[in-house]
Amino acid sequence: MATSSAISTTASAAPQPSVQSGLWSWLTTVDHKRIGLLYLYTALFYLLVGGLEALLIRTQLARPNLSVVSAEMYNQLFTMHGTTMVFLVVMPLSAAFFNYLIPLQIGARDVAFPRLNAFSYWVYALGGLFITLPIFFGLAPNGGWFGYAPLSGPTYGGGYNMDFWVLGLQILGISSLAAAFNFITTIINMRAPGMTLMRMPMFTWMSFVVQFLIVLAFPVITAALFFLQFDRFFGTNFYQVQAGGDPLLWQHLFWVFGHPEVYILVLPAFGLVSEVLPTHSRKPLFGYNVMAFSGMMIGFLGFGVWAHHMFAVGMGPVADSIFAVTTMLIGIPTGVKIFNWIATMYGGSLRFPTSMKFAIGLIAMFTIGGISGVMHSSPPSDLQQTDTYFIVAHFHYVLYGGAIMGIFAGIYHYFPKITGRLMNERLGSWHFWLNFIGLNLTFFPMHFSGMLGMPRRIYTYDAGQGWDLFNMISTVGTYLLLVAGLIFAYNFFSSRKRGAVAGNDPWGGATLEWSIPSPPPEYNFAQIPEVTSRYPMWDLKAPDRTASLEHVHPSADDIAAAHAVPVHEETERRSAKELGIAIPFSTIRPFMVALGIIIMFSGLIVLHVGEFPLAMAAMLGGSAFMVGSLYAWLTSPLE
Amino acid sequence: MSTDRTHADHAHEHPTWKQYKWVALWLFVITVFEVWAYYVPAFVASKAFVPTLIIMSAVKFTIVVLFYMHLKYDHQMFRRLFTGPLIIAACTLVAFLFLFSKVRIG
Amino acid sequence: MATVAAAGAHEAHEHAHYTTTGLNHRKIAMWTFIGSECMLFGSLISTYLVYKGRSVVGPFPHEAWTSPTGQAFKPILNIPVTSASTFVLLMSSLFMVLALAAVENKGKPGYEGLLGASKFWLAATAAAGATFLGFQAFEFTSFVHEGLTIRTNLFGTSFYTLTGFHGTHVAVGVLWLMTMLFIDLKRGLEPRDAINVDIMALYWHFVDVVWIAIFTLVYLIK
Amino acid sequence: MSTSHLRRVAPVAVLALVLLALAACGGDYPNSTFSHNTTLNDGAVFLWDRMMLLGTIVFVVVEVLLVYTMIKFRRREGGPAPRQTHGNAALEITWTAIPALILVFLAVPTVKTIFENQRKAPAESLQVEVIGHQWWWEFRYPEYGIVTANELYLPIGKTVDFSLQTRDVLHSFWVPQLGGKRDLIANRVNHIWFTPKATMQPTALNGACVEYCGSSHANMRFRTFAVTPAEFDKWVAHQKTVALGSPAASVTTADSAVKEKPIVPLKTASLISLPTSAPTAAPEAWSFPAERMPAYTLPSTPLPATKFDETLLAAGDPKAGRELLTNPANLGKAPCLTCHVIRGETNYANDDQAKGPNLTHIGTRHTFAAGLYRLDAKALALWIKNAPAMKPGSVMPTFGAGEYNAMIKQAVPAAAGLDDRQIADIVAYLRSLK
Ligand code: HEA
Ligand code: HEA
Ligand code: HEC
Ligand code: CUA
Ligand SMILES: [Cu+2]
Repeated sequence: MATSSAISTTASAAPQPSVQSGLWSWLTTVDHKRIGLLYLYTALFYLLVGGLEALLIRTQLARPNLSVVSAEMYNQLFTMHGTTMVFLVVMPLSAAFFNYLIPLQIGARDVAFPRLNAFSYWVYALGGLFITLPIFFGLAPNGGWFGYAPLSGPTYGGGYNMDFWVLGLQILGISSLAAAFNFITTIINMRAPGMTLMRMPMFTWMSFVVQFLIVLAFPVITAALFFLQFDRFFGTNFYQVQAGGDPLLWQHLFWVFGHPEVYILVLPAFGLVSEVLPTHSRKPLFGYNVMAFSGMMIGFLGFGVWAHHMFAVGMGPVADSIFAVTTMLIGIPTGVKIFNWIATMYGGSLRFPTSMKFAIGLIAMFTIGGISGVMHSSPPSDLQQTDTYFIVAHFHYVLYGGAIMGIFAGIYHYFPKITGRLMNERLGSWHFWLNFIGLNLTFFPMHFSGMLGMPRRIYTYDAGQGWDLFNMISTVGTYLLLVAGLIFAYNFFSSRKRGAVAGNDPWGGATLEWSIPSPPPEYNFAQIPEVTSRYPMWDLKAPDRTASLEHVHPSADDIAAAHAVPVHEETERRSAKELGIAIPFSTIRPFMVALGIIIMFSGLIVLHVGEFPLAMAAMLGGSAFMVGSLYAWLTSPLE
Repeated sequence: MSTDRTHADHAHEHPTWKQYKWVALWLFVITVFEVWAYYVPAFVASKAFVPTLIIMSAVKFTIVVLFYMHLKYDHQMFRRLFTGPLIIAACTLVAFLFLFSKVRIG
Repeated sequence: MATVAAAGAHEAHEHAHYTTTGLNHRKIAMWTFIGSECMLFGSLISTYLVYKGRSVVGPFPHEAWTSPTGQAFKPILNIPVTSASTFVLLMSSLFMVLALAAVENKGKPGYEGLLGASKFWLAATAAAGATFLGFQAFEFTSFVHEGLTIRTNLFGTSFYTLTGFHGTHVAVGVLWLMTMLFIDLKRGLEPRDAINVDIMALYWHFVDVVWIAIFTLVYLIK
Repeated sequence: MSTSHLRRVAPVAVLALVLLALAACGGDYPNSTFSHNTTLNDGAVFLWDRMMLLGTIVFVVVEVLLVYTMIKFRRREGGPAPRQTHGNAALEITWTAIPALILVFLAVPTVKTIFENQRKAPAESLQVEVIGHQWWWEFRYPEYGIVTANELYLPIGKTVDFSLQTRDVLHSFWVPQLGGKRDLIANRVNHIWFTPKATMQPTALNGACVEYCGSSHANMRFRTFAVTPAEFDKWVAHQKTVALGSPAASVTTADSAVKEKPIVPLKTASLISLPTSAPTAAPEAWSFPAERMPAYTLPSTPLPATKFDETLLAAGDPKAGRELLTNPANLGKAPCLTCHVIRGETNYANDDQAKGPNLTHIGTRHTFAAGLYRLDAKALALWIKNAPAMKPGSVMPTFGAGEYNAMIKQAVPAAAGLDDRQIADIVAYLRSLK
């Protein structure tokens, strides 16, 4: 088979079924790999949901003056589509990889706070239901994923729709923040001996940057949402225009969060691609230091550009100019990444399994989205673009062509590690090409319809405006994307059972996760490895190739302290008990704390319905349940 | 094991009662001065009022962080984890004041 | 988010494990959390300042106001009382460092007497925190009596929210302190527990420095 | 195998994109943002062209490099292991510096244009107040005391200074052919100004609300008529008058009858004072001639299934309609003038208080309901019968007897509603308001 690597030698037996199974084991697991899988499955499910929402949107817009869905339903659909894709699909898909990969890549047996990790997942899973289910009752949020006040406030956004949004995002924020503290600690403190920061795999690096973005951006939306929540539930005046409230306060707070958020969405994908490209080029990542640094720069600059979403609000020429220039600057570190990726491939020995196709697809497609992003950064011109389909084209090229393509690259690349089996390459190829064509068919025409005057967030448009053709093509493209998605789903599920057995290292990867069996044993590493370079597996398997690259041994002290052993390939699979490795106990408590939080928040909705006693019961009961479970959690031993 | 080692690593560097005392005294004195300033109309009216107060509270902020939170003596990782966000937060705050300064209320 | 902090704070995987930096997991998480809190309070304080002077109706923080119906309102903020509560909170930070020193140095020479009395200092810190909360409760109730609620105007809205968030943080801190005191009373805190007190102290001091900023920006600057 | 895939697909894809691009350049695009009708838009198009050029260069460089690399360096079985490199400072500095340089060429004209566009409007410009409502547009010409809705008249060659406000949520004002947009923000007054170039041909253009504002955001459109100065003057002279259909003698204002205060006091919006006496000689009614309306400005929104006995329309009696609207005895059935102003009639609200569009010269307009429907008898009749059925969420209530009002989930009781004949009369009256 064209894709199996020449250097993959260890032919291991078919993956053993996980010892633990059954619903209860999933509810109580604190194993970062199983939590990663939970994230993966849940987020893929929501990808289908968000995709179907998009499908309805596109069907409604296929031709002028259609009424496939009502105006009100359309507004709920696009709000939920945006919210779902951002908070329930791309962030959790990234989280799936954070969970699964970071400990493996840094040579750790788990994350720093395994139970907090389970908690993050359960808050996400339950919060996702909280915000998604209302659509079946026509009560889904309808104020846009940006929830601009005062439309999202009590005066103009009455009803329960936006209640679910405000509370839902608040809940999801808890999940992301908890996970971010966890991963920052994990990356700082649980790296294997010798794994210095500048030896970390690039995916871990980008994840590290992303965690800081989360830690700094989410509190801002938390505050903004608290204001909105207080306005809606307690009658405060933050965004109440009658009392002098300023709608721009919401906008600024939202985008101070919102812009870093888009890098939260794309940097993990960049990280994944930075793993895939070197592997299949058989060359180290070009300009590792600069790649790490540009990631940090993107993150840092990302906090100084938020008002480029607000050029139409009339901030005055000075502010417009400042934000225009800072926005343009972000193109520079991003460009560095693009060129370094190409340089990684240049002179390499390229092969093109599906993951590589998606990775290259990301470079090609993200560049288009990036360039249109730079086009928005010029305010006089952006005033013709903003809130039109040109913007929709931009962000789908960066989100679908960037984040989603990168994540697909990651899924194909790591599927054998996760399941022990390879995905079908033929179907993968079909998936890629349909996806690639569908993506361009769907989103490229939006550049035209946008510049030809079609506004965003409209459920209908009149005939004769010159937009019909472009909308039709977009809609056709979307159906192609659905077909591609279904092929992927089939491939995914069937390969899990019937795919070719992968072995430890099917691709010839350079990093630690390829040294252990697939799927990895629950303890990950039988012995914590000692790392001497960025490419430990290449050092081990193809030392002649990496001979010219940097190798410095870490201090003997550290290694002694950790009883580390040089990196080697682990071919045996034993139980943690046999090896004497302490494994954290499974526990239901993180789930219960998460449940308590959801009940507590639901109380607020009940309050809005006007059932005061029931609301109080839910809120107090929920908090009591949460505090009780938390206490039980904190007082029980970890392992 | 590492907990103990961590702890041992920097425990001897912790500030002592002598410093704690001085820090407390400074906090007290500055606070008294701040409140006193509030009651001097001429000072309140002067251009120096706001900057002076902000500087004084920044000094208080800094000495608590450096000594009570022993950031001055601790691992530099902590300093980075704190100052980075602090700077971003401060810049954002200043940007907000700038962006909202020219309000035109209808 | 308090939940997150608490959850993170009591769970560790580090005992008897190698850590890369030799630092404590939870302490790293706490500093990260504090960094995150900078952004939260930054947003709250920004909002207060942005809305300063933009209320459509009174009462106002520093100016008297007469409503269209002729009702007269005094300036709301009570500087003497708040100065006192500020002082109490500042002193609680001193008690906190002394509590930490007492736990860290338990049994060492020089720490036999009051300086080694961790229970006393923990109790004092908690008491000071509770006193601060008492002051705040007094402040809030008297403001409500004077005609300022969280719904009255932008000032009321942003003021109560900002100081309320801070007060909630203090309340969480007091609970944490009391839990620690309870443990101390039950089994006595040893130097090896110092890390736990240290982490709690970081939180406590941070809540204190936030108040330092609030006191100046909200109460003193007119 | 995969590269051959690529070789096969890439040209097709490129060809498709090129064709699409050609389609976009060649066709008839009434809302194109690439027009040169104002200097405001000249700036935007200039920047666009520059970005297009630079962007295309970057795009081509990246994609060509990428494709070249993919083809040149694909793996050959048995080939030597590639040379291992881990970076090259000179190269990396190059591809940091060149984009930086490119951006300078973008940033400089950008900043220049920003400051140019955001100067203060010349003092002698025509003032137009744009007031956004969920989901329609109010336009006021304070110099002339004109209040109108959903149809904006601009004199070619004269600078227009728009001041933008909203009565409720955020909206955004946009005429793609005339230049960039500006948001309408509560508690703020925003400005945008431009000059339709003297070389422009008189025409009608589409405009739209481009800030999401709730259920009928998609239905918040408007028409802009760029007319010659002479035509504009004619239009103004006529619009200043009370409607020809209404007897000027009965002009009163009934401000005192309205207790309710507007929720958001629009402090700067001009309160149009109503004329107290009839103009002696009413000027000729002028509005943009219907036959000159380009097709794209004529809405084709399908009418709802609401039943209406159309034979009644031809027989509609304007006098009876007027009686329904203006006789206080009918206020319960046809409370139109509590929400609408018809200058010259007894109004129960002034222009600042009215919830609906000013109907004074509704008979001269071409479209209604924010550009959603052509203003013909049938559409108007259906509208009065059941407006929310024609425009989701519309604030205009359902009046037709027995009609189900989807917004409040109730049917209008037969006795309280208007029957088809009455509606036909009202329509006739409204259409007479030239
Ligand atoms: C993954 C998400 C993602 C990413 C990575 C980006 C990246 C960028 N975005 Fe985008 N953006 C969004 C998601 C994203 N965006 C979303 C969701 C919205 C809409 C929100 C809403 O309203 O709902 C939005 C909206 C948006 C706007 C507001 C438009 C408007 O509403 O009017 C602007 C304005 O400046 C902008 C700019 C940019 C820029 C300059 C980049 C840059 O980071 C791009 C940098 C990349 C490149 C430039 C390409 C590679 C570089 C080279 C090959 C080097 C050479 C290049 C040059 C010299 C130009 N984006
Ligand atoms: C990551 C983010 C993301 C992604 C991936 C997408 C994907 C898509 N988006 Fe969207 N979109 C947004 C983020 C995203 N979007 C945001 C933020 C907005 C703004 C919302 C707002 O204005 O408030 C928006 C708005 C938006 C609009 C504008 C609506 C409007 O303004 O009125 C449109 C219109 O065409 C659209 C279309 C699409 C389409 C056709 C896809 C397609 O690519 C979807 C294709 C996917 C599928 C068809 C599913 C495929 C199925 C699978 C992969 C199977 C899953 C596998 C298993 C179960 C194992 N999106
Ligand atoms: C509760 C207030 C209210 C009442 C009462 C009311 N209207 Fe309206 N009317 C509106 C609003 C609001 C609109 C704008 C709706 C839109 O376009 O979304 C409107 C729009 C209209 C329009 C279209 C105007 C235009 O230029 O787009 C006509 C005609 C009209 N109303 C006629 C009537 C008649 C006739 C009556 C009485 C039988 C009436 N209205 C009663 C609120 C009201
Ligand atoms: Cu008004 Cu959209
Ligand atoms: Cu952005």
